Amino acid sequence: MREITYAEAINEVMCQEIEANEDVFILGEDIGIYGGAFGLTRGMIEKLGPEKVLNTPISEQAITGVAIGAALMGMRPILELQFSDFVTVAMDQIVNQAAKIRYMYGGKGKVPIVIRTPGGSGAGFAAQHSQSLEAWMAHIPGLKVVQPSTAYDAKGLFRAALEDDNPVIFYEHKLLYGMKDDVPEESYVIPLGKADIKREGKDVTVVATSIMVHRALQAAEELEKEGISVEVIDPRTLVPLDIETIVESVKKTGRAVVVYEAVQRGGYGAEIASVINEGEAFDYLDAPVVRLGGKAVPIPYNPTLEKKAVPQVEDIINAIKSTVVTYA
Amino acid sequence: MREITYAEAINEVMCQEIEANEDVFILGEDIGIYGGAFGLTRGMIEKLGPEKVLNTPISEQAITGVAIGAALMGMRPILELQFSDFVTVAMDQIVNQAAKIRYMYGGKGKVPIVIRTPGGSGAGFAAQHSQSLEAWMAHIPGLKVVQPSTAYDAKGLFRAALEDDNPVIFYEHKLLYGMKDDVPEESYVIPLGKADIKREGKDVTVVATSIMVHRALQAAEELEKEGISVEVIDPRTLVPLDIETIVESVKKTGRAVVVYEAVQRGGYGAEIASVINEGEAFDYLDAPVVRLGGKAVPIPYNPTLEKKAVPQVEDIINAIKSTVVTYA
Amino acid sequence: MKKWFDKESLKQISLYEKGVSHMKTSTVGSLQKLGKERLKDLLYQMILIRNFEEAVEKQFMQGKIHGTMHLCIGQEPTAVGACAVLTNEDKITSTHRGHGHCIAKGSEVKYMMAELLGKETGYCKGKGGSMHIADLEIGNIGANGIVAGGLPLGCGAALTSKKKDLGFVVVCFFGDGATNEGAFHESVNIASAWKLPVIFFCENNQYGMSSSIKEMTNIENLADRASSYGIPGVTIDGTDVIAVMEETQKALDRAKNGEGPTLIEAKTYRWRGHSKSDARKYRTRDEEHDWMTNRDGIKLFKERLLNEGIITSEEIVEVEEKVKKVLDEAIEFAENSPEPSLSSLEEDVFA
Amino acid sequence: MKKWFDKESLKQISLYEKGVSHMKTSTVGSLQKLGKERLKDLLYQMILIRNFEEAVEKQFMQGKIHGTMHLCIGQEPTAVGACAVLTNEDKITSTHRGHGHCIAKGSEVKYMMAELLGKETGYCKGKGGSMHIADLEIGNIGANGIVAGGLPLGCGAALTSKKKDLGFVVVCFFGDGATNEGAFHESVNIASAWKLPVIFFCENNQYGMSSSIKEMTNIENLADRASSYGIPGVTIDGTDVIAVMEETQKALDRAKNGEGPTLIEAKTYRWRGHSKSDARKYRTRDEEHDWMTNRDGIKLFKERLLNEGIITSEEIVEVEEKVKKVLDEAIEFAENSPEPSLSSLEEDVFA
Ligand SMILES: Cc1ncc(C[n+]2csc(CCOP(=O)(O)OP(=O)(O)O)c2C)c(N)n1
Ligand SMILES: Cc1ncc(C[n+]2csc(CCOP(=O)(O)OP(=O)(O)O)c2C)c(N)n1
Ligand SMILES: [Mg+2]
Ligand SMILES: [Mg+2]
Repeated sequence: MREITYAEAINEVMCQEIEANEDVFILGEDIGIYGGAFGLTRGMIEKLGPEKVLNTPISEQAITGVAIGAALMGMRPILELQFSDFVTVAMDQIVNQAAKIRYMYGGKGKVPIVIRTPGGSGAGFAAQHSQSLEAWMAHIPGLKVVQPSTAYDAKGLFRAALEDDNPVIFYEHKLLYGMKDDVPEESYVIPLGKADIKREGKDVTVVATSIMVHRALQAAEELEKEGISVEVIDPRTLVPLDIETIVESVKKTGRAVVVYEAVQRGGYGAEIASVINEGEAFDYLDAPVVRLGGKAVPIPYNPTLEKKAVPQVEDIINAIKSTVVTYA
Repeated sequence: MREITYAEAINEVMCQEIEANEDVFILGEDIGIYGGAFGLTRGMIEKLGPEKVLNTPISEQAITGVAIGAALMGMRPILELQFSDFVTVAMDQIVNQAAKIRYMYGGKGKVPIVIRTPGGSGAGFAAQHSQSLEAWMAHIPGLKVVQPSTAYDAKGLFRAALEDDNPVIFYEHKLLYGMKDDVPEESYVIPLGKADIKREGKDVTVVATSIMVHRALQAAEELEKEGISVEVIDPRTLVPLDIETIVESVKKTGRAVVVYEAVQRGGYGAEIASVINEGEAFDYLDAPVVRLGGKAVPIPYNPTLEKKAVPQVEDIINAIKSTVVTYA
Repeated sequence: MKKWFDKESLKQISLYEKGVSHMKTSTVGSLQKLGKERLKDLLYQMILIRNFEEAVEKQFMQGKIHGTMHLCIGQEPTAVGACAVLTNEDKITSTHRGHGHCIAKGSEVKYMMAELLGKETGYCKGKGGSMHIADLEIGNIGANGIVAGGLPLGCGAALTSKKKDLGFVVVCFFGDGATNEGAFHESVNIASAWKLPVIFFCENNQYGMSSSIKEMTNIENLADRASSYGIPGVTIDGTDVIAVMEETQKALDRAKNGEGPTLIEAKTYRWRGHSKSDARKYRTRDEEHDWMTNRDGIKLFKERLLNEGIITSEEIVEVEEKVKKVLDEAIEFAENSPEPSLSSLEEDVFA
Repeated sequence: MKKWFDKESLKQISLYEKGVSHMKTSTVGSLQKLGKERLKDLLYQMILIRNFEEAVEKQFMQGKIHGTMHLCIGQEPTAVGACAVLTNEDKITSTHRGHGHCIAKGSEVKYMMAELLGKETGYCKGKGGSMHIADLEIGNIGANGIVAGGLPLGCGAALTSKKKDLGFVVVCFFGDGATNEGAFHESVNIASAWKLPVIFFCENNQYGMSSSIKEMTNIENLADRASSYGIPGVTIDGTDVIAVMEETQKALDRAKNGEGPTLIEAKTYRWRGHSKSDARKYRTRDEEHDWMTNRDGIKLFKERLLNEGIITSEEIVEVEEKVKKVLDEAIEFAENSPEPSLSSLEEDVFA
């Protein structure tokens, strides 16, 4: 199969969906001839025209509201927010409007929008451009939250997000944009709410999201050499969360490590860990569930410090070992 | 001792601090002659004058930034945000500016502000005026988060918040405003990061926040009749969190229930539950830690539904019983 | 440097100045053109709004309404005049003070009252309440509890109209206080840059909760903000329902012609407090009395209709009786309606 | 209704129109008044900024700078002219494109370069990088990665000056694109309502990233937005450092007199792309060439100094050599500085 990057996969599915459905269009800052801050919309305005690819002023409240209002009138807009840190200037429209409209209106209206936005650190953009704030969104009833870790998943999940009749926050990761993967040319759907077992194993379950999936896989490979068999699960969507797949795995392995880039304190990993602890898996647990998230610091600029702020392969190896070895 | 309400206690400590320190002032919408949406600043402009009590335009981004900028220049502003749901229009200033400035600047400057804002449901204000979004703030490095449950605590914690050299989000609760308590007239400090054991018990530890402290206490009283002894811990501050007091209690009781009004999914209760599960307490746990938070719905208007959306005394009783009885 | 806070902020200042010179009022002879039925309907709607609000107030006092409410008594001509030129296809976005907009746009008071009582038959099945009443079928995109929160949404609706050539126009209502929100600025700018078919309709009732707009901003007429966006702005007498119609019509024509948005500012007054408990210390009883006696849009309209011989006192009584009947029925309907089922709590979070 | 999107958005349109009629340029004879030393210093600062940026670009190309950077080459006269009238007590807030502001306000290039290389000796101990350089001691409240994010902070600083009678003024720098953010609107309004000692200084370099301001807003001169707030607005030639000084001085006097804020718009141009990778497809090479050859603020200033006989070519060479020396030292300092310690990662989260 053809290999393309995560960025290309998203570009491709956007083009396919806009061409297939006249209600779909994309809006955002610098998504026209510039091709988006990370090149995700490259070539789109040339191919699809300025009616389908709307370059907007730097007005995040307005453009988010425009997407929501258009959705209420039957459109299916895609909104690109240049950096996920900028949700901070659009939270009212996302949280108080998009997420709640249908419920507040007693089941009237629907808001099918996909907000695509890159999160994560590692690219040297420092504290205001490197956050992982998905936990905020996952806490809000009425929003769905997707976090693809591969080009293949990104393409399929994006279509599911776009076909969903609800607001979906689609978290991309800056460091994943260039990562290649086998991706079919034709359009396909990966349903929201289905976790993916990225690697099977029997000693310990690692639940990892976004870029951490890849670091967990590397850690698993290293540990295999030491005879530790690691299962790596990628939930892919935080809301809805595929609790079943996670719990089944933990029942099998008896151990769980939850790895995420966001600040550990109050991150969504706490939710995942809680769900594991609360359910049937509790009786199968041979060790406490371990969480490994980011340090409680703003992301620093210096590249060495920046790396130290969030889990790296070595940290994941240590976390896995701490549960496997200590509670052998 | 003198009994005053939670609202009066906060009003009193604000007046005392503004009078004691010329760098302290308060700003916010309708805090002048109107006395604030919930009457918290009643009488203040008459007593302290318009230089100390600044009535602002309806411009949450600007007024939050004004507080931060003034703090950077050496003032110690108190900002009243009329409803905590309106943080959605001020998140950039709170999260990208106030929380990060000192770190981004390499330890230069400080931002001693207290953002006072009421959260919670139960007053009939519906979906956009009833949220409990403290988990968002507690996830952000650089912010401290306080959630007093009594008039006594509110007064002492407020002074600690104001004396702290960092941004503190001070969550009040609409239903607590009218609740009375013994409160000393003179000013006093309750340090941030010290949990309070609101009731001692030996069978199960309930960690509850804000209004849930009172519901947990009522539940404890009911359960005492049935011979179940409940310890109720109020963390009082979410950041910093007094892990030690919680863990010690769970080591004693072997069971924990975490009760919070915010939506259960992704709420700060998940963090507290995780911390219990991860630490020394794990080996003492006789049952999985139980979380009891709000349903994953926007807060509805109808009063019966509104109550059903968040934990009530009965729900807490059931949650406690589920852990005590099932795992007897 | 000059001294800080030279304004005597504590003093109760009367901010109502008689006669803003260039404020637009209705043109002479405009009544005849409209025809009697239409005029009677305007009157009916204004009275219906006022009496509805009075009924809501009463229900609230009796403890039957939960939470809060924001009454628009005194502001009837803006809602009615603006909506009078719209069709069912046109849309509005409304505010926390939205009952008048709903009624003027064509919603039925019985479902509104049911909503306020939290009943299953209400516009939002009892889940929204006063601040979230929406009626998408007749083009009411919704009240909004967030000040200026509806403007971005209105722009999105207008974009749809433009993109799909649907021909409808969106009227975004908001208050004077809302014009100091960032969302106002961003919305008007984008609507102008994209020439969206929107009318930004500011009901300047002089106060945002307790704050006089004259202290919160440094310009006399909020319509002047239009010049920041290269669009027309007009200040009108919001107690003159015909003036409101006329200026809204012009803005509507402009929008339909693809010329983009207009900012209309209507000077008006809310007679009651901001919400349930408001001692109104920030304004004088004299100021209120002046507006209520000399600038009551309903009274002025009745007098004009009578003076110009368009309608008789008997006919006015008829209109009032019709209103009373409709409201009595609405209250009865609302009171007799069932509560929402408990199972509805978790319904409709997702479509 | 007219057709949607009548603009040919895809075509590369040159948006630079020669000679905006009422744009302010410096007054005749203004040079003499300033005196030679001051003039030489202005030149020195502009050249220092340009050469600093060129050095940064080179370091970036060599892979020594992490992340991104936004260069202000072409915009030197705005930073230098505006800061030239300020004292150390006055403050500025800056933007993502902030190196020029820092240097003009008096920061040392060696600590700036160290910061860009992520070193412990940098202004932010290597933790902030290009977008967060702050230097509170000389009144730089900080660069800001959030478009328009610094304006509210600037108002807060100005409030402090006013409340405590400290006499300092705050200059908030921001771009043309930032004027479409809600934070801009709210900040200018509150500064006006409270008569805060602020100067809102818009560097209109024609583009916000890739978007021409002419397509993003419907007015010709952004300074016209001042009328929304009842404050003066002035559009100046941002390539004329003396004009920038003169107008900033007027705004400064106004602010110090307690008369409140001024909105200054300086028309300028960024010569480079928005940030590290920008093919600049949204503008023509012709347009760039025109600005770079005909409207280079440094070149124009040199010519004027020479023409008016204030300075000799030799003296210009001296200035250039001084710049070179300072920069060489700065680079050496930065390169030889230590990395921050790993333990610093968790320091300074809280005070
Ligand atoms: C973002 C936001 N800030 C503050 C409030 C609280 N609030 C509700 S209505 C109101 C006053 C609004 O004034 P105006 O826009 O003039 O409308 P009016 O009430 O006069 O109709 C305020 C401050 C809110 N609902 N949303
Ligand atoms: C709130 C926010 N939105 C978007 C961005 C991304 N961004 C960074 S700079 C920029 C363009 C800013 O344009 P302008 O204000 O004209 O400044 P210039 O770059 O021209 O100096 C954009 C869109 C951001 N940093 N913050
Ligand atoms: Mg008002
Ligand atoms: Mg620009």
